Amino acid sequence: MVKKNNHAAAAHDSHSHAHHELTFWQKYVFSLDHKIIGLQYLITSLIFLLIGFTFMMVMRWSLAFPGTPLPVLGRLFPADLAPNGVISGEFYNSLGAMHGTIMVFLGVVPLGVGAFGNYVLPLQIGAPDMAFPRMNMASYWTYLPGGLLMLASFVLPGGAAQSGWTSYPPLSIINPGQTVWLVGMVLLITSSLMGSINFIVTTLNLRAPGMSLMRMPLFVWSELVTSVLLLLAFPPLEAAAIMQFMDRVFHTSFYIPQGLVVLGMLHKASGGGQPLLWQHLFWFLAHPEVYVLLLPPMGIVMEIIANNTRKPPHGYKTVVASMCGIGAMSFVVWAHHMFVSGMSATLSNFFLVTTMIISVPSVAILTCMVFSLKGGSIRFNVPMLWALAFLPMFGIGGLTGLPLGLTATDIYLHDTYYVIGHFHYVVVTGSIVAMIGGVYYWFPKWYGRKMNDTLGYLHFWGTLACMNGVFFPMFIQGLAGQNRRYYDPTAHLHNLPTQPLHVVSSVSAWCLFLFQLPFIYNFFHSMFAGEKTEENPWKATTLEWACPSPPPHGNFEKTPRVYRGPYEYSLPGAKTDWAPQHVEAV
Amino acid sequence: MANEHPHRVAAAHGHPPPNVKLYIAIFGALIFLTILTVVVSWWHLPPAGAIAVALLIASFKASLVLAFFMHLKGEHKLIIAFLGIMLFTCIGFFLIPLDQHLLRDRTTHTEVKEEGGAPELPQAEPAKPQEAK
Amino acid sequence: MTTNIYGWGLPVAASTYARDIDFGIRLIHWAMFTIFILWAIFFTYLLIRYKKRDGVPAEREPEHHGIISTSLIPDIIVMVFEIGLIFFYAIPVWSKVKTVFPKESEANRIDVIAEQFAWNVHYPGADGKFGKRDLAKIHFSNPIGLDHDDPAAADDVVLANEIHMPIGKPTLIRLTSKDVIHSFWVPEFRVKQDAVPGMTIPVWVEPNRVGTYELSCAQLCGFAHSLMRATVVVQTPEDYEKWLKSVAPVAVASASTSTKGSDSW
Amino acid sequence: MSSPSDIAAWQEPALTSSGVPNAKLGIWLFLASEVMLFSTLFTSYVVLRLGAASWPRGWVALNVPLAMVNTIVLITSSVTMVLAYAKVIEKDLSGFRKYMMATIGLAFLFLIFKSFEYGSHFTHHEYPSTSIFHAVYFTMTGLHCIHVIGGIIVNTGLLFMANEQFDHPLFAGRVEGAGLYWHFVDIVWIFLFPCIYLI
Repeated sequence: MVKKNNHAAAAHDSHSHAHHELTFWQKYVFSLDHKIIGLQYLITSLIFLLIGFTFMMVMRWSLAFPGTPLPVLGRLFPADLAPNGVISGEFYNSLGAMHGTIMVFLGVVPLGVGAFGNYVLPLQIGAPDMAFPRMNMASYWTYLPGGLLMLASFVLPGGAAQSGWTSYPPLSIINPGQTVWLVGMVLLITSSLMGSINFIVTTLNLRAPGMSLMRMPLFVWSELVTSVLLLLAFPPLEAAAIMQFMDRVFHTSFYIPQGLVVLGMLHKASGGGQPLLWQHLFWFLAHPEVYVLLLPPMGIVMEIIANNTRKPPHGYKTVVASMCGIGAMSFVVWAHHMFVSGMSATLSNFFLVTTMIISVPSVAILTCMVFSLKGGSIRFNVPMLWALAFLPMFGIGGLTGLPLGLTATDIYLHDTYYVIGHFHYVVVTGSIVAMIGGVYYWFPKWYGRKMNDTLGYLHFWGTLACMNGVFFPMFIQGLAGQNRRYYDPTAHLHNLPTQPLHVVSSVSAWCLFLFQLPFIYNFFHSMFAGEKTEENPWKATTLEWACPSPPPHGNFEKTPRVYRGPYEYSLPGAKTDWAPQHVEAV
Repeated sequence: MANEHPHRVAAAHGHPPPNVKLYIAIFGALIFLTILTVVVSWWHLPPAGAIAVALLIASFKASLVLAFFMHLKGEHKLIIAFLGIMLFTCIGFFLIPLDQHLLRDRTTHTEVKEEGGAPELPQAEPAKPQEAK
Repeated sequence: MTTNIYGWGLPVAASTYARDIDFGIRLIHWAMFTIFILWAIFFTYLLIRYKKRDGVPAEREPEHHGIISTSLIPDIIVMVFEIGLIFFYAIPVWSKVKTVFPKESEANRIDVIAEQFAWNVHYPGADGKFGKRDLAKIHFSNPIGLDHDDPAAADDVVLANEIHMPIGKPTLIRLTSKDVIHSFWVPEFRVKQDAVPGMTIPVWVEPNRVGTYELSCAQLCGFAHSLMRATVVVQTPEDYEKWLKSVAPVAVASASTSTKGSDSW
Repeated sequence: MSSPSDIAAWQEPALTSSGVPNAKLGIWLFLASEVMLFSTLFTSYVVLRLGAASWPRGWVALNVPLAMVNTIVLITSSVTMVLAYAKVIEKDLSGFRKYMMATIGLAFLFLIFKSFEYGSHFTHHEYPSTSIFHAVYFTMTGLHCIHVIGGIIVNTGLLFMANEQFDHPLFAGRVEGAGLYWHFVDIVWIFLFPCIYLI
């Protein structure tokens, strides 16, 4: 172990010499440093979240006031997308497909894995960098073109994809614009695969001496499980995307059955394919993907709660086991997205049972989070508020999954606004809320400055209220039988009574945007002019606070040695109420 | 293949020790099995039998390559464990064909030239065995 | 009319199994509501009780080393509730709706052929036999390609966007699609089933309330997805017979005219 | 920034926390994802075959003798690859070169045979769009060919790298990793051959 320290120290020396030779491009653009790459991911994914959100704000106009011209912006769109400023069905479908794709693949996953994982994970295990820095850089530089290609599809011939983010064939094979989406997806999948290999190897191989697996912070565990999910779940989608690409470009018929008659014309493909095959392969990825969206935020919440209750969280091992259990189970539940798809009704019963089983570890994690509050000395600072908001909001999201996971009630609720409400409660008020908390929590680490608290409180309360205003009405609409993916809900009689709720949702969504402005200002202002903080402003125990903020290249001046578990707060006999992992005597 | 003697140093650095004689023997076995599987296919067995024999031989060949060329035999248990996790996730790959099999009565094979009329209602017979208690 | 059957809650229930599905939805929502309120009270109590106070340190729990901890207690409650739901509710109701079908001889039979962006409904007519459908014969005047040379097709009725069903008798529907995936969704019947091209999927429903309902497409099927709807008319058996006679093609009329006539009906 | 030498300190196998060198763990993880990729294609093959009205037996539609020769070519290249690795451990540069060149040459031979096969399909107007069988055949073998080309690039890179870095402590690990990948490509073919040609 002494040898190791020498190595790291030597490595660090060579760094400081190399430092001066780096150009701006090497340092900030094509950087190999996990911290810069993490920040690149952070800024890019936050921008993509904003873009995806903007698409939704446009769509919300069409939902609240169907058939009326979109004010101001409507005139800027080309006439074929929005004749007279009224959003057309094609344009609405494009916005919907791209909203889903951007939010999931370009926003939340890169934020949770690429940004937080890249920046925080190596620090928390005491590593000088990721295991494969070049691959790390390649991962970002495949992600960005993939994202830009997706955005560019709006102006490319054929327009953006308009078959939903799920891209069910045969619609996706008939519709224009899908090929660019597929190429973009292959780039994003490649990026994720490179990232996940890197995370797994880093976590398993680059831990500081003394950092056993059961001493790793829960955030690191969540990233490890997430990376395994990405690694094993993405290739099936890649294969499925290749087959869809073949169908579109080489006119094969993997997903096209015989005798398709499209708008009165016999489709030319030879036929013999299975449309349901895509759905199976897509959801084989996309269900583990849900946990990819969810696990890193859960890890972040555990970090923040442990830090701000000043006590070890309840049931560390339960949480670790539950995360692994979720990871394993998530591969055998996918077909609960397909109960009414024409899939075998007998097989549905199998997926019903596995779906109910996977709720067990999720409930266990949520319970551990709540029980962690018991006996604590709770500090209500800005990150803690976001972490606490995660609990009831994710609770609502999880509970409303129950009637969707049950085959019988899913017959009614499938593809209604109830589904939209459910997964937005999980992903937006759950994952995104927790990750914004993570931004406030680790901002001092990234920039050595704190974000403004007053703006933080304003951002928190405004966001929380507006998010509920957007998503809660969807449950009522779903129960009234309103379908998703309609650009004009008023075309159906049964949607009319709940139409006013669309106005509530839309107004809340636009207010939600306004409440993000203080955050954007706060983020960039604090980056340069925020209040300077000490090295460990939250008095936290994990290793990322054992190095300067922001950490220098190579992170630790001396490879830390780990003496205890990650959350030893209020340790009996210690002088302070936190006992850092790397300090031997406290 | 616990042949540790020739290259203990290599093993210590995490590299598996090579064993040339063994590689040649495996090579012979692989060639033999390749020829065998083609010879069996000349008998034109019915699909079920042909699939069973061909997959059995292919799996055996693949395990030879895995165990000896890829040195999975005696490999670090972390790698074995990870491959175990991967195999677990492959369960799903058996469920998708199972679904296709269960749906065989619902799949319509349309003749593009001349459609054979509305297909017979498929569920009349299978509905009963599928009945849940 | 609208005000009677649609509102902020579930729409009116108009099929025999609608009650079963409503029961599940209501039960789960009451359970969810109770769980959430109890949980929220506990959560709020913890936040107030354990707010940071000067001089009061956090209390560490006694160490425990296993995976099993007290946090699994809510899990056990959830598990019991879910097992009950699975075996006493979900599987029986699911089987009733999706796997056990009424006998063909006892049911009123129709074929529904979905296309972008319409629902074509094929009635077998008085002889109870469906005429052959031929892809090559598909034409804008013959959207399902009904083969008029087939004697069984002589009395067949093809309607667009209009389904009639008699009350008190199960209707057995064979669902298919000509182009992309659509979804057969009548909120009042609580039935939903995707129509997949290349597959013929059976759906059954026994209406038990006379009225005019709405069939919507519940699966994204293209730019006019939100305009894809049809009317479902549930009638008494007498009215239904009367209606069937009124749309039945006249025997002497040439087949193509009759189809056309019923189409634009 | 992180020059290879910094990270090299962490790639010494004895120094990684798990005891497995980074590169080796990484390549196995990569192979696991590749297994999932090809498993998906094999699953799709089974699904499509189950759902098809009819499916041609391989020997009717395809050239089995040529594919058998190709199988033997690929297996031989796997052996030469593992022998090249043995030469690295034995520190025999010329032996390494000999076997590595054989591996690359056999891979090219495989591609040449494959292109004859494709060519004869094209002259008979058989394309991926001809039938679902052809779609499966061209997609799966095509994707495999792309992997073969990837292997050729990696192995050629190692052949040139050997001029300067043959004695580098990480070189054996690199050859081992490339070997693992190459054997994986071989295994994929071992399954593709009977599945598409023989049953």
